[in-house]
Amino acid sequence: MKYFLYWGCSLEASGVNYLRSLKPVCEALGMEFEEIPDWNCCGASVSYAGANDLAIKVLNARNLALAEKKANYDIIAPCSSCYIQMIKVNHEIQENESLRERVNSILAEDGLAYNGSIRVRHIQDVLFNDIGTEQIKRHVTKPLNGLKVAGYVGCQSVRPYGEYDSVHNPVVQDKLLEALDAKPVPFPKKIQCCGSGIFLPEMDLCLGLVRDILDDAVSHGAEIISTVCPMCAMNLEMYQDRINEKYGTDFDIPIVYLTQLMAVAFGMDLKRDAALHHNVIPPENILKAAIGN
Amino acid sequence: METNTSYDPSFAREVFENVDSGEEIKMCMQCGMCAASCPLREHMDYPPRQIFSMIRAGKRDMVLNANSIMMCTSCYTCQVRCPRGIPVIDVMHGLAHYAISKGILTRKDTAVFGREFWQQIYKTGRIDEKDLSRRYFFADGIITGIKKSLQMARMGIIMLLHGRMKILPEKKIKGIKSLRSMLDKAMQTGKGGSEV
Amino acid sequence: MAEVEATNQTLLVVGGGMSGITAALEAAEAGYDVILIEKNPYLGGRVTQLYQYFPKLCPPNCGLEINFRRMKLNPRIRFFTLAEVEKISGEEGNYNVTVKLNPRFITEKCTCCGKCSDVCDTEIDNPFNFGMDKIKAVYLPHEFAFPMRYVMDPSIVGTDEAKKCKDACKYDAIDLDMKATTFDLNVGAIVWACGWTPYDASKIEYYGFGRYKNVITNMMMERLASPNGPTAGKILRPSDGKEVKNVAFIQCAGSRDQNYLPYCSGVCCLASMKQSTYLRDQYPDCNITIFFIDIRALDRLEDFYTKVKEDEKVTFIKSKIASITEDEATGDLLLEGENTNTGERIQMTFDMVVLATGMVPNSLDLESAPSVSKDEYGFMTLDPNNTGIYGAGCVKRPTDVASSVQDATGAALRAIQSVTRR
Amino acid sequence: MEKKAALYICTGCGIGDALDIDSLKELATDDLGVPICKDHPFLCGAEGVDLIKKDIQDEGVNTIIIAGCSGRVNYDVFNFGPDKIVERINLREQVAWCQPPKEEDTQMLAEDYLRMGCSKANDTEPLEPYIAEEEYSKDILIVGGGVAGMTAALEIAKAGRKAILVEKEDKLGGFLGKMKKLITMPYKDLSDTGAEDLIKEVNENDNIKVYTSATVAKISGSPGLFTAEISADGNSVQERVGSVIQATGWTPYDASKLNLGYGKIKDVITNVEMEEMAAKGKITRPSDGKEVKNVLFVQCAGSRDPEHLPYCSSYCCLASLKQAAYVKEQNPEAVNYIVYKDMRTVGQAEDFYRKAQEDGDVFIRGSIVNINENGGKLSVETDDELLGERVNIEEIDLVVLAVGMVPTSQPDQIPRIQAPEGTEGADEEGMIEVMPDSGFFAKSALNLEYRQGPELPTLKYGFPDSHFICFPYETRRTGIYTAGCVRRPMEVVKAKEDAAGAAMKAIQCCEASSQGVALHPRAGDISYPEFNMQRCTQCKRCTEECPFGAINEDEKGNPLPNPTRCRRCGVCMGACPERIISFKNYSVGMIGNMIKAIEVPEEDEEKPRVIAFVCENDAYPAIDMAAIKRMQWSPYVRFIPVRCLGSINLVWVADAMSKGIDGLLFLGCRHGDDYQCHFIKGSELAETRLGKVSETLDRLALEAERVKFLEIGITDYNRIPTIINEFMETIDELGPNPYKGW
Repeated sequence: MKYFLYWGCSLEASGVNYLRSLKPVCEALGMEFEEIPDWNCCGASVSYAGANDLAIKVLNARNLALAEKKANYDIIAPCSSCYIQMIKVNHEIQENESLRERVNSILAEDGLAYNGSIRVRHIQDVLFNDIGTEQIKRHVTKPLNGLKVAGYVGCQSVRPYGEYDSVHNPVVQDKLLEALDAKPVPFPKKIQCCGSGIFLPEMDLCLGLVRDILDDAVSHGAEIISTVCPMCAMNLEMYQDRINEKYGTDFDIPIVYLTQLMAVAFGMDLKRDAALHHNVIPPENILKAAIGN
Repeated sequence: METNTSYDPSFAREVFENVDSGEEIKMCMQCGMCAASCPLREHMDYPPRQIFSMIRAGKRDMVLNANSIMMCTSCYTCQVRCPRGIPVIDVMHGLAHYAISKGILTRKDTAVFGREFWQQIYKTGRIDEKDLSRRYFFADGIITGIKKSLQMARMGIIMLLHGRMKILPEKKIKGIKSLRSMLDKAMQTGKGGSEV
Repeated sequence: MAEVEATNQTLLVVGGGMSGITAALEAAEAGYDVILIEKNPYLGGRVTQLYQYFPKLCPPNCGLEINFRRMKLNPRIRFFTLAEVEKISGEEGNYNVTVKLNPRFITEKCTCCGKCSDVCDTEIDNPFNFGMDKIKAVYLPHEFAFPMRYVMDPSIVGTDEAKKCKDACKYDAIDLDMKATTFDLNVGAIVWACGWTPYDASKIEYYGFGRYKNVITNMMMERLASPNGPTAGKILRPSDGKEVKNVAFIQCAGSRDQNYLPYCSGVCCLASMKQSTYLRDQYPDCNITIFFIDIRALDRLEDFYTKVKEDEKVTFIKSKIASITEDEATGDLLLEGENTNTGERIQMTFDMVVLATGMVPNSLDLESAPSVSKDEYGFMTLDPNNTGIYGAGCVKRPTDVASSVQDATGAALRAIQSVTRR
Repeated sequence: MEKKAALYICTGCGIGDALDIDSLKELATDDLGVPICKDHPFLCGAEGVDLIKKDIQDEGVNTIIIAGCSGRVNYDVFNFGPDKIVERINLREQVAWCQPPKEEDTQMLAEDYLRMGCSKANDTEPLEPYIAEEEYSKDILIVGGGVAGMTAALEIAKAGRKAILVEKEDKLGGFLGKMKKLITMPYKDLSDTGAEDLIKEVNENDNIKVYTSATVAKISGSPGLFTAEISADGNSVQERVGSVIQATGWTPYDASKLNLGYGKIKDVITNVEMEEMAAKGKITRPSDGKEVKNVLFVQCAGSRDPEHLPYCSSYCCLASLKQAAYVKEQNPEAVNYIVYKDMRTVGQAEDFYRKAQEDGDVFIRGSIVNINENGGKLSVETDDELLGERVNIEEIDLVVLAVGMVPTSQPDQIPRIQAPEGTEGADEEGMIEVMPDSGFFAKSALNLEYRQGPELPTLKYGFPDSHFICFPYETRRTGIYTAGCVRRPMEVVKAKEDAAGAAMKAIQCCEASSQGVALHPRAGDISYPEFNMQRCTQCKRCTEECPFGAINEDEKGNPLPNPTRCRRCGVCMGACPERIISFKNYSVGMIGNMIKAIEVPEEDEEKPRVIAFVCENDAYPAIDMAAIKRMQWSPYVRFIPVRCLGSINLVWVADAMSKGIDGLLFLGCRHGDDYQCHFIKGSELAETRLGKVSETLDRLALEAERVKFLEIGITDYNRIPTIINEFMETIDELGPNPYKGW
C-alpha cells in the first residue's frame, strides 16, 4: 500500500524518534511512503495569531493540491497537529463548494488547484484499519509481555472528527498496544489535552495539565506512556523535572511513541529502528525487561 | 443585580462580519457544556458560552480583552460536545485573531508565539523549532530574551544531546514565493485578516 | 395458524402499547373490527415498565386494567402477541399484510400455575428490567402480563432444560416444536403505533453509561422504583445495592443535541421530576439535583414543576453536565459542568446518576411496505395524499401518555374514514 | 327466565391440593341446592370447557358457576354467550394461592366463597340493554367554529356522519382565521394557515350544517337523544343530536392586568394583536405607524405566574419565534429580542428554535423589570440571568407580550350560589363561591338542561379537561367532549389532532348509546340502574351524588334517570337510603345476600370474620397479584368486589354487623386532588358515608375501628398482607362482635 507521508516540521526535530521508528515499522508492515513534493508547514494550531482562517486553509490546501497532483494516495500525517489541520481543511473544502472555489482561486497563483479527492489519515487509523491488529500481531517477535502502558491519546489525533475512533472514549491505541502484548491501563485523562501548541507561552498553566495526566497514568499503574503526537511527547517528557520542582512530585516515567513500542515488539534494533536513544527519559531498561532481554 | 449595561447589537454585527466563524455564536443556547469541557477553564476570565452571550449583549471591550479567547489549547473537547454544533475552537481562534489584529494582546506570550510561528511560515514555508523558540524568547527584547532562554537552556541542551534539535536552519521551500503571494491574497480577501 | 378472518373493513393496529391499545379499543367500541398485533409476549408496551405517571403519580396498570377489561369484553378486537408485520402491500381500503407469529413455546393451555418455571434452572437477563436482574428462561413477563401466560426463551429450546420444563407441566401447555408461522390479512387501514425505544445512552460516551454501574437511564429508574422491579421497588444503586442519599438527574442526555438527538424528547423533564418524588418518598433525607438546559413542563403540567420545586431537597441547576468520572473505589460519580446562572464551576459527587434519555421512534421500516412520509428523525408525518396508514403516539412525535392516547383516538377515526371511503 | 345452575370446580393449579373438593361438592349439592356439580382437573382446557358446553346443551344449564381461577383470566374461555349467566368464584388466587393447603380455615374460606358465589348467581338476572322508545340521532353537535371545531366537523363528515357546527361569530375560523402564518410540523419554516381552505371545505361539505352568529340556547336529553336549541340570527332552531363536542377555544389573558405597560404605552401590544397586524400587512408601531425595526418579545407575559396564570400556555414560545420571523421577513436588518424563562419548543419544534437562532434572534433568559418609553423608543430593563446583570435593551420599536390562553369556559367572575344553611365560608347572605368542578361554574356555552348545572364541570384554571392520563377524553358529562384550547392550552397541530380524537369519541358515543351499551370506563356493559319509584322519598341523594350528572329531577324532587348518560358505577345505588336503585346483576339485596351467605362461627371458636369490599378495578387485581406472588394473609377475610366503592350502601354495614361479622375493610382508590377513582367521586363518597357510619356504630356500642377505609392502588399488592394482618390485629384487640349468633 502506498501513502503520502506528511511528517511535518516537528518530526524532523523534536519528534525525530517518531519519524525514525515509524518508517521501519510501517515498511515492515508493507507500507510504502512518498513525500509530498515541496510541502509546507500546516500552520499548527497557533498560527491564528498571525493569520486569518482563509490563509491557514490555503496553507493546507496547497499541500493537498500538491499531493493530488502527484498521485491519489491517502496522506498519513503522524503529527496530530498536522493531521487535524489538514483533515479539517480537507473536510471543509470537500463539503463546501464555494470555499473550494475560493481557495482554488488563490492556489491558482501557482497554477495549483485542489479537487478534494485526497483522504487524510492518522497513522493510528492506517495501522488499525488498513493493516489491522492481526497483521501487526504476526510481526511481533518480542511481545511486550504485559508491560503496563498508558496509551495517551491526547486530543487532535481523534478530535473533532473521530473518523476512526471515538472522540470521547477512544480505544484504537489501546487495541494496537494489545496487539503488541502490552497491557494498556485505563486512565480517564488519556483524552485530556496536554496544552498542545500553547504549552510554551502558557507553561505555567499547562504544567498543571501535564501533571494531571502523568499522575492519572502513574496512579493507574502505568510503567510507560505511549503517544502518537510530537507535541504530546514533548510536553509529557521534557517538563517532568519542572513539574516535580513545582508540585513536589517525583515523575520519571518514559514517554515513547507507539511506533517505538512497535519497533521494539517487532524485534527491531533498539537504536537504529526504535530510536530509543533519542528519548530523554530513557525507556530502554523498562522495555528490555519487558521483552526479556 | 446592579450593573446597568445596555444591549448593543453593533458588536455582534461586527463579530458576524469580521471574525472567522463569528456568526456561529448565534446558535448558542447557553448550556454551559463548553465551559466544563475546557482543560484551562479555571484560568479563563469567561467561559466560551459567556463570551458568546457578552457578544450578544455588545460588551466589546470585555470580550476582546478576555484572556479566554487566547487561552484555547485547540483540544476540541468543547467542540465535539457542543449540542448546538458550534465550532467553538474556530470562534475562539477567530476572536483571538481579531483582537490581536486590533492590537489587543491579553495573552501576550501566546500572541507573540503565534505571530512568530506564522512569520516563520511566511518566511520559509516551514517551521524551525529552534529558530522559533529563539525568536519567541527574544520577541520582548534582548534582556527578557536572555532570561527566558536561560530558563530553557538546560532543556535545549538536553534536546540537542538527544538529537532532537535540527542543527542546520530550515531552508525555504521551493515554492516560497508563490506561497507568499497566496497567503497575501488570502489575508486580504479573507475575514478578520483584512485589517492586518 | 388458522386463517385469521379479516376484510377490507377491518382495521389493523400495529403495536400493543398505550397508543395501539387505545386506537384498537376506540375503533372497536364504535363498531369496527380490529386486529391488534404486538411484538412482545404481552400487551401494554412501554407504560407497563413505568412505576407511575406524572403528574398524578398513579400506576399505569390501573388504566391498563380498564383497557384490558374493555378488550376482554369486546369481541370485535382480536389480538396477537409475539407478532410482527413482515410485509404490507396494497393501498388504502385494501391492504395485504403478512404477519409473522414468533413461537412462544407455551400454548393457550397454560394456566399460569408456574410449575415449569419452578423446575427451570437456566436464568436469562430480564429484558423487562433492562437486564438489571435475571429471570428463569421460562417465565411470566410480569405479574400484570396480559395475556397472562408464560413464555419460553428460545435459547433453551432444544435443551434438556426445556424438556424438563415440559415434563413439569400438568396441562401439556409446552410445545417445544412450535415454529414461527406467518399469516396474511386483508385489511382496509393500518394504524402504526409501534412506539419508541429509549435512546442508547452508551452513545453519550462522556457520561460513561455501560461503564459506570451507578449511571442509569430514566427507564431503568422506573424499574428500580416499581414493586415488580429488580429490587422489589426499593431504589438501590446497582454497584453495591446501597441506599442512595444523593442523586443527580441529567436532562437532555442525548436530546436537543446535534450529536445525538437534535429534537427535544418532550417528556424527560417531567419524568425526572416524577422520579425525584420516588426518591423523596423512599428516602426523606435524599438530596436530588436536576441539571437542565430549559425546564419544559407544558400547560397544566407546570403545576407539577411548581410542586417539585417547592421541595427543598430538590435542587434545579441550569447546566448541561459535561462529563462523569467514576471513583473506582466507591462507585461514586463526579459530575462536572458549569452553573450557567452563576458562572460557577460544578464539581459535585453523587451516589447515582440518572440520565434522562430521550425517545427514538420505532418507525415503519419494513423490507416491503408502501411508502409513508417521515421526517429526518424517523418520526411519521401525516401526508394528506398518502392515506391509509396512520401513525399514532410516539411514532409521530415524542410525547407523554395522555397526548399519545389523544392522538391514538384521532388515528382510530382516520383509519375508520379509510374504510368508510371504500 | 327459569334458571338452571351448575357448579364446576376446577381442581387444577393447586386448587385440588389445597382443598377438600368432595366436601365442597357436597356443600353445593346438599346445602346450596345446586342441581349439577362437577369437578375437573383442567377446566379451562378443551375437555373441561366441553364438559360445561355439554351440560348447557343436554341439561339446559343457563347459569354457570365456575369455581377456579380469578375472573380476570380465562374470560374468553368461559364465555358461553350473552344469554348465559356466568359467575366466577376465585378459588385459585384468593384461596389456594394465598392460604396454606388443607387447613380447616382454608377450606372454610372456600366454602364461604362457594356460598357467596351461588347466592350471587341466584340473584343475578339476565341482562337486556336499555333502548329508548324515541329514535336515536347519530348526528354530532359541535360548539365553536375555530380550528378544533372545524376539524372535528370535517373528521366526522369524512367518517360518513353528520355534524352540526355552531359558531358565535359571523364567520368560521376562530383564531386560525386571524393568523398570518402557521408554524407546525415539521417545524422547519412557516407555512400557510390553511384557514381559508378549511373554512371552504367545511362550508361545502354536505354532511356539515353550519350555523354562524349562533349560540346554543339549550341542550336537553341524553346521549343519542339530545335536543339542541340553537339561536341563530334571532331564530331558534332545534336539532336532534347524539353527542356534543365543545370546542369553544380560548381568549388571550388580559394584558392590562400585567405591569408591563400595556394600555399605557402604545407600542406595547399582545401577541394576538401582533398576529392580527402581521396578517393585515406591515408590522408597524401603533404610536406613529412607522415600520418596526427592533422588537422585543416578552415570554410568559402573565403565564407561569401565580398572580396571573399559574400554568404554561405552551403555544407562546413558538408563536413568538414565528412572529420574530415575520419581523425578519419584513426587515432582515431588524433585531428581535426574546426574553424568556425557559424556551419550550418541545419535540421536533426544537428545530424552529434553532432556525430562529440562525436568523439571529437574541435570546435573553430573565425577567422584565421595567418597560419605559423615551423619545418615541422603548427601553426595556431586564434581569439577564445568564449575564448575571440587570441590562437595558434600548431602541426598541415594539414590545410584544406573549400572553397566555384563558379557556372560554373560565368565568369572568366566579359565580356564587345560595349555600345550605351553616355552610362554612358562606357570606352574610348565605352565598358561596361555586366550586370549579360544579356544573354551575363555567361560562355559558352549552346550557345543558341538567340537574347538576348547565355546563361541563372544570378541572383547574377553568379547563373542562379530563383528569385521567389514560383517558384524556373523559368528561363528567357523558357524550359531551371537549377539544382544542378549551380543554388545555395547545398549538394548532395538536388542536387538530385533539379534534379528531374528540370526533372519534363522539361517534362512538352515538353508536354505544343507540345500542344501550355503556361508555367508558365500563364500556360494553349493558346493565343499567332501575328505580323502584314507589318507594322513593325524594331525598335527592342520587341526583346530587351521581358523578356524571346523569339523573335529573322533577319539581317534586323525584329522580328522572337518563340511562344513556349513566356510566353504571352504582354510586346512586350506594347513595339511596331506601335501596330502590338496582341493576339486574348488581344490587343492594344481592350483596346483602352474599354477606348473609357467609357462615359466621360461634364466638368461642375464635375464628373472626371480616369482609373486605374492594374496588374491582384496582384493589381486586392487586389482591390477585399478591396471590400470584404467593403472599399469604389471614384466612378470615372474605373479599367482595364492587363496581366502585361509591356503590357501597350503608345497609351492608348493618347487614354484616348484625350478622356478627367482626370487621369491615373498604379498599378503594386514592381520592383528593390526584384522585384515581375512575368514577370521579366514588371512593371519596364511600369514605364520607363511612364517616357517618361510625356514629351509628358508636350508638350500637360497636367500636368505630371495626370499619376501616383504606386507599390502595393496583400496584400496591405488596401492602396487601400487611393491611389485612394489621386489621386482623385490631379486630383481635377489639374482641368478637357481640352481635354474633343473634
